[in-house]
Amino acid sequence: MDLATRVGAVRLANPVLAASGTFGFGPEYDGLVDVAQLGGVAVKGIAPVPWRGNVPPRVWETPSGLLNSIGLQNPGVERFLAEDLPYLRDRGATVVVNIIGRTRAEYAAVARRLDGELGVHALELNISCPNVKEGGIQFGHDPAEAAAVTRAVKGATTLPVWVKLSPNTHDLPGMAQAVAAAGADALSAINTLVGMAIDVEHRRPALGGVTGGLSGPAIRPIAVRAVWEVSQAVDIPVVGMGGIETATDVLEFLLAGASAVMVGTATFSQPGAMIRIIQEMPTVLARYGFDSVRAAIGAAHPGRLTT
Amino acid sequence: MDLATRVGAVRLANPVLAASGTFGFGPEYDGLVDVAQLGGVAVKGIAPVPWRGNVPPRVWETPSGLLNSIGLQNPGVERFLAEDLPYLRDRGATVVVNIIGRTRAEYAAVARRLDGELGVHALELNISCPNVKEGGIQFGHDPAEAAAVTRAVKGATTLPVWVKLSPNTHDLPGMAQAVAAAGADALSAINTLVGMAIDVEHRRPALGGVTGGLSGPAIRPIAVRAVWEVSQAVDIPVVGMGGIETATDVLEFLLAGASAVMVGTATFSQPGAMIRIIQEMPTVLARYGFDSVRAAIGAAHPGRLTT
Amino acid sequence: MPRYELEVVERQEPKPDHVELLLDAPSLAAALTPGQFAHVWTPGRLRRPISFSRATPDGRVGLLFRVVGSGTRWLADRRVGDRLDVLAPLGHGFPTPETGPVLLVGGGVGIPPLFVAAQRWAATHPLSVILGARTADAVVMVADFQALGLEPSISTDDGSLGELGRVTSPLTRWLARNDGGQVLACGPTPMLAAVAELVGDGRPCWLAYEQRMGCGVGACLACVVPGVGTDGQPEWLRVCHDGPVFSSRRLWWARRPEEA
Amino acid sequence: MPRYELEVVERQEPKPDHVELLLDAPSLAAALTPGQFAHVWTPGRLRRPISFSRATPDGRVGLLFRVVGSGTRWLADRRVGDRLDVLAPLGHGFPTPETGPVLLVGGGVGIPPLFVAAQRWAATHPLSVILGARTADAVVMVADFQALGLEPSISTDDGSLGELGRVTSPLTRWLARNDGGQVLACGPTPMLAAVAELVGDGRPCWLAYEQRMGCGVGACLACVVPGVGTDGQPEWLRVCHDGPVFSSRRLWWARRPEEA
Ligand SMILES: Cc1cc2nc3c(=O)[nH]c(=O)nc-3n(C[C@H](O)[C@H](O)[C@H](O)COP(=O)(O)OP(=O)(O)OC[C@H]3O[C@@H](n4cnc5c(N)ncnc54)[C@H](O)[C@@H]3O)c2cc1C
Ligand SMILES: Cc1cc2nc3c(=O)[nH]c(=O)nc-3n(C[C@H](O)[C@H](O)[C@H](O)COP(=O)(O)OP(=O)(O)OC[C@H]3O[C@@H](n4cnc5c(N)ncnc54)[C@H](O)[C@@H]3O)c2cc1C
Ligand SMILES: Cc1cc2nc3c(=O)[nH]c(=O)nc-3n(C[C@H](O)[C@H](O)[C@H](O)COP(=O)(O)O)c2cc1C
Ligand SMILES: Cc1cc2nc3c(=O)[nH]c(=O)nc-3n(C[C@H](O)[C@H](O)[C@H](O)COP(=O)(O)O)c2cc1C
Ligand code: FES
Ligand code: FES
Repeated sequence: MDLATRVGAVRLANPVLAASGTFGFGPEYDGLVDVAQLGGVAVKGIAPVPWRGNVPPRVWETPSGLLNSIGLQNPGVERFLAEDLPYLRDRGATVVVNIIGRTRAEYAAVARRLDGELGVHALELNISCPNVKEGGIQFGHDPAEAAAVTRAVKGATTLPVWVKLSPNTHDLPGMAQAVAAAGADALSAINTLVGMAIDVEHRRPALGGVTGGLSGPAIRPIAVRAVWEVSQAVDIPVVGMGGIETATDVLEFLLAGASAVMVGTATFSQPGAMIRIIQEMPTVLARYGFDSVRAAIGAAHPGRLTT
Repeated sequence: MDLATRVGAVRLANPVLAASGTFGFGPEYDGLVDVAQLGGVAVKGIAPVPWRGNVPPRVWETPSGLLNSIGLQNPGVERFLAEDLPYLRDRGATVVVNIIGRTRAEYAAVARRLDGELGVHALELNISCPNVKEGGIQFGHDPAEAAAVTRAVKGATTLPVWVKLSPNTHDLPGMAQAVAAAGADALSAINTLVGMAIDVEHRRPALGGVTGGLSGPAIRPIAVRAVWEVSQAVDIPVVGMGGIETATDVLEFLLAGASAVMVGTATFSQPGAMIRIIQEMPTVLARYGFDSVRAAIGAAHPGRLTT
Repeated sequence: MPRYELEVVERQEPKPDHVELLLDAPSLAAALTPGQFAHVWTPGRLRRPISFSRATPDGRVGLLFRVVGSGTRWLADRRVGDRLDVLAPLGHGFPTPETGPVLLVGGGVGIPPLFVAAQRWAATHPLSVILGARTADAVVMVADFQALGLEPSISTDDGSLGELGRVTSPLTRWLARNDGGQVLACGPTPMLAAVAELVGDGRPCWLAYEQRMGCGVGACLACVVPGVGTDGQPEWLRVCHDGPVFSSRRLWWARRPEEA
Repeated sequence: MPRYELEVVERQEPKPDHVELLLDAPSLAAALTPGQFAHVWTPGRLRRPISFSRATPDGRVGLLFRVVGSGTRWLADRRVGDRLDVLAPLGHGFPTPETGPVLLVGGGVGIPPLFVAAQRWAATHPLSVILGARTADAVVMVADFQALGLEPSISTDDGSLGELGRVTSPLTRWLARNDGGQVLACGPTPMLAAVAELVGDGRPCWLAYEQRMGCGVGACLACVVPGVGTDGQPEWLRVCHDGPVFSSRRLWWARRPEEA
């Protein structure tokens, strides 16, 4: 069974990548996950300088979901390159660096710094993290701003640029078209939805950051819809994510139009989830009549119904 | 224990109403739910004339959620008044009529027709149903349009007007302020989120309408956040809903700022859910130190942390 | 419609992946119309509709189902002594047939409601039974029909039991042999459409439909199938409340089998 | 850190709402540092962190927990023969104390990791033990300490067991009686802050912290507590990976108990 796929110029041995922010930089899962076996690893969002993130508590469980308000704490690009990237590079992982910034210039600065760094295969622009009040968030639902930051980053790097979309907007296709026109090489969909829980016993928000990002199987229908919509709106490839836990879930995203997927929250409960999913992909693809990952991409779209 | 609450001028014996579209017009649950015991009943969205709705299948289960694409099938306002309202009126139910239209004028027409009808206590403007392609939906994320339809309806009726917000937008507070300024008497939050699932076996969208509205506990964090945000953005009361299944869930919405709540999807699995919740409210309120429903409203908001 | 918590008093596995649960429910057993169903609680957001498969004189009702997904798998794990939370009896079943020959046509898990019909009318009507499925492993309740003195004609798509082919062949023969009479059928939609087409407008033809359901009681408008309105235009019928049994004259697909 | 599927070989209910599960895990029992924890799979999105409560010579480890929510309720329902999916051993435990007197201060479900410390160092160090909780029903493992020849000083907020009051009174007495020595503590954050304040900077003081966790292995940055950076500025420490045991000098709240 051929599990290989491509996201634009980036070739992947299989379609399952670790989602940004849920897999650290790799060594945390040493002994449990061999990063070379993954389709790739999207690392935690990286800013030009270290960010502190939000006050704890930073996670809270909801029905089939998880709220987090990490707030993009990160070591900054220099420490990332010095301390974190080597582990992944040495093991031959395909690395997607998720980048964040408070301004266009900050995004571009990270992109420029990463350009040409050995072991970095693509950049993923997080214009959609709901946990940052300044900067980041407004890019996520303003097509013109999103296009501008995409252009700024494209101008600063030769690396493929994936733009990660926020579902917290009513016009995903419009966003997708705007960033595609600005030169994005691929789209990632979706980041978390803005949610919140109340700690009833203590009569206060459950998260230190008050609101947080909702992930996990609860949001899978939103994510599948997003992939379905944007993959029809643009010609660039889409990397799908949101609540994936099984190989059948991966197939759902492929059928909806994704060329690859990322797994996030599932890793917390089952660190081996990605490896298990990759192992089960051949059986699941065969069960539903596919002889390769590529054959399944977009196979549920109207024009392809007879496939 | 005092369960009474108010939504503006509408007094409710308890804070638990049936959510629009999930409880029909009452007689469907005859023998299982005594409508007079509920805080109230929001009936299925009513248009000036009958609507056909979408092709089936119209429901699909997701993790802790439900997708539906009913597409606002409804009997039209005349048949509603002749055939459906009498059951609720005769039993003394507090009735909220959810109204829909393809244009401002259609909304206003339904509102005008219902004005002065005995047994109708409030109107709930559904400007947010994701299942209608023409009209309805664009009101849901354009503050100016939402305000215009609110004004049109307010001008056509003396009934209290609740505006039901869509979560499919990034600026709920802005929407809330716009409709409040246009005269809305209360807000309902939230309607369903646009989602989708793929029927992997048949390689096609699981719903006849392709996309559908996501409800159930999966969306509760989005709903709580919406209530939290809008109840701080405006001075009019908020009716909260989204994934409520227990009396503790109700309390979460009250603490977030809701004056009353609606229960939808839970009724499908447990027709008696609303009645059970109402019965459990006194115990749950007491357990967390409240002596009435009103004392809990907004009690998790910063200014009230010391309550 | 009432809600019951019914005890499982017997559990059978009549065929691979098929389970029948017998529930202690005297009032249901007495009140049941053939074709009515139960909306059964399973974990998750929605209940599962399952037709009653039998009603016994000692006050038991049966639910016979094929394990196809999470809900039926959970149901299949129930054991004697467990309780099921059901809304029942739901929907409109088959009307009592006029005098004359009655043909029951059941496909796969469409067979159980027809057995209730056989139980009800074996003594009062001349009954014939045609059962079909893809394979022998999905033809259920044959011995039950036989115990009523009925000898079903069986056909399977793969010829593993009875005649090779669809139920349409024995149906065609029955129609040729019987001038009047009426047909009661339950099975997959394409089968129902084919039955309706063959039976035509000359005799009463009642079809029990399936559709994904939300509430099961008529409130949510999820379970619609296209019917033919009095004006000849399409109108939605709710399987849970207007059906699941409809006259073939009212159903769009029965009038236009090519669309089914 | 490895993942294990460990069999429950014994189940105790030492106090109301408290359960201890003993797991067959020879390699863990041998490798464990007191204060390390297991990240235990329960249904839902997140595992649950539970400190090890004992490591026995015959290769068992214990998890002792109070039932407070859905995860611990599920764990409390496990029976002998069931298997637990755990990531372990996680985090950094208490460092081996220097020679000299050692005081263990445990509050409520903070007591179990200190019992592992007692098991490890009872033979090599002069140990004193102070245990506290809101009420007698939450003071666990007293007999276990006694079996090691240790006699814990006990205090409860309601006086239902031992002294009335907080652990701070016996702690003050111990500090007055002992010139040097070191303190190892685990319990609620306000207790830890109070301990750190009383102990001061004169002796080593190690505190085992709690924080809501995501991954449990350092990847997600969920479980942070404020630490004091080398520059005196606040910096986040990950309880799962940098802790759960920290020197009181590194912890913000230990330096500023009024903020805890
Ligand atoms: C009126 C009626 C009577 C029925 N009687 C029987 C019976 O006697 N025996 C039997 O084996 N089956 C019967 N079915 C079909 C049965 O309801 C489905 O097989 C069952 O709901 C599948 O649930 P699941 O969770 O195992 O499958 P899943 O595929 O996991 O179910 C997912 C969702 O789809 C719905 N669904 C799946 N298949 C069907 C279907 N064929 N019809 C309607 N909804 C479906 C489920 O209810 C659920 O909401 C009947 C259906 C209807 C509408
Ligand atoms: C390093 C460490 C060691 C611990 N050791 C023990 C122990 O030995 N015995 C014991 O009884 N308890 C211990 N706890 C606390 C224990 O983790 C919680 O009581 C447990 O997670 C509650 O889960 P729940 O689902 O029952 O409660 P819920 O309140 O339903 O849990 C909801 C969420 O909050 C988290 N949570 C709730 N309370 C705590 C808490 N106090 N600390 C961290 N997360 C929490 C849960 O993990 C879960 O993610 C420890 C916590 C940490 C961080
Ligand atoms: C704890 C946590 C931290 C995250 N951090 C980031 C991040 O730094 N950058 C980013 O683009 N997405 C981040 N995400 C979003 C995930 O990468 C992913 O888009 C989302 O969680 C949906 O996938 P899932 O449901 O499989 O987790 C984070 C998610 C979680 C749960
Ligand atoms: C089957 C179904 C039909 C619905 N129809 C309507 C409707 O006609 N008008 C409306 O405003 N909301 C409608 N809703 C949305 C609900 O009223 C409610 O806002 C939403 O489902 C969230 O609540 P819940 O999670 O408790 O179901 C419908 C929801 C469902 C599940
Ligand atoms: S299932 Fe709700 S109307 Fe039929
Ligand atoms: S829980 Fe993930 S870093 Fe500690």
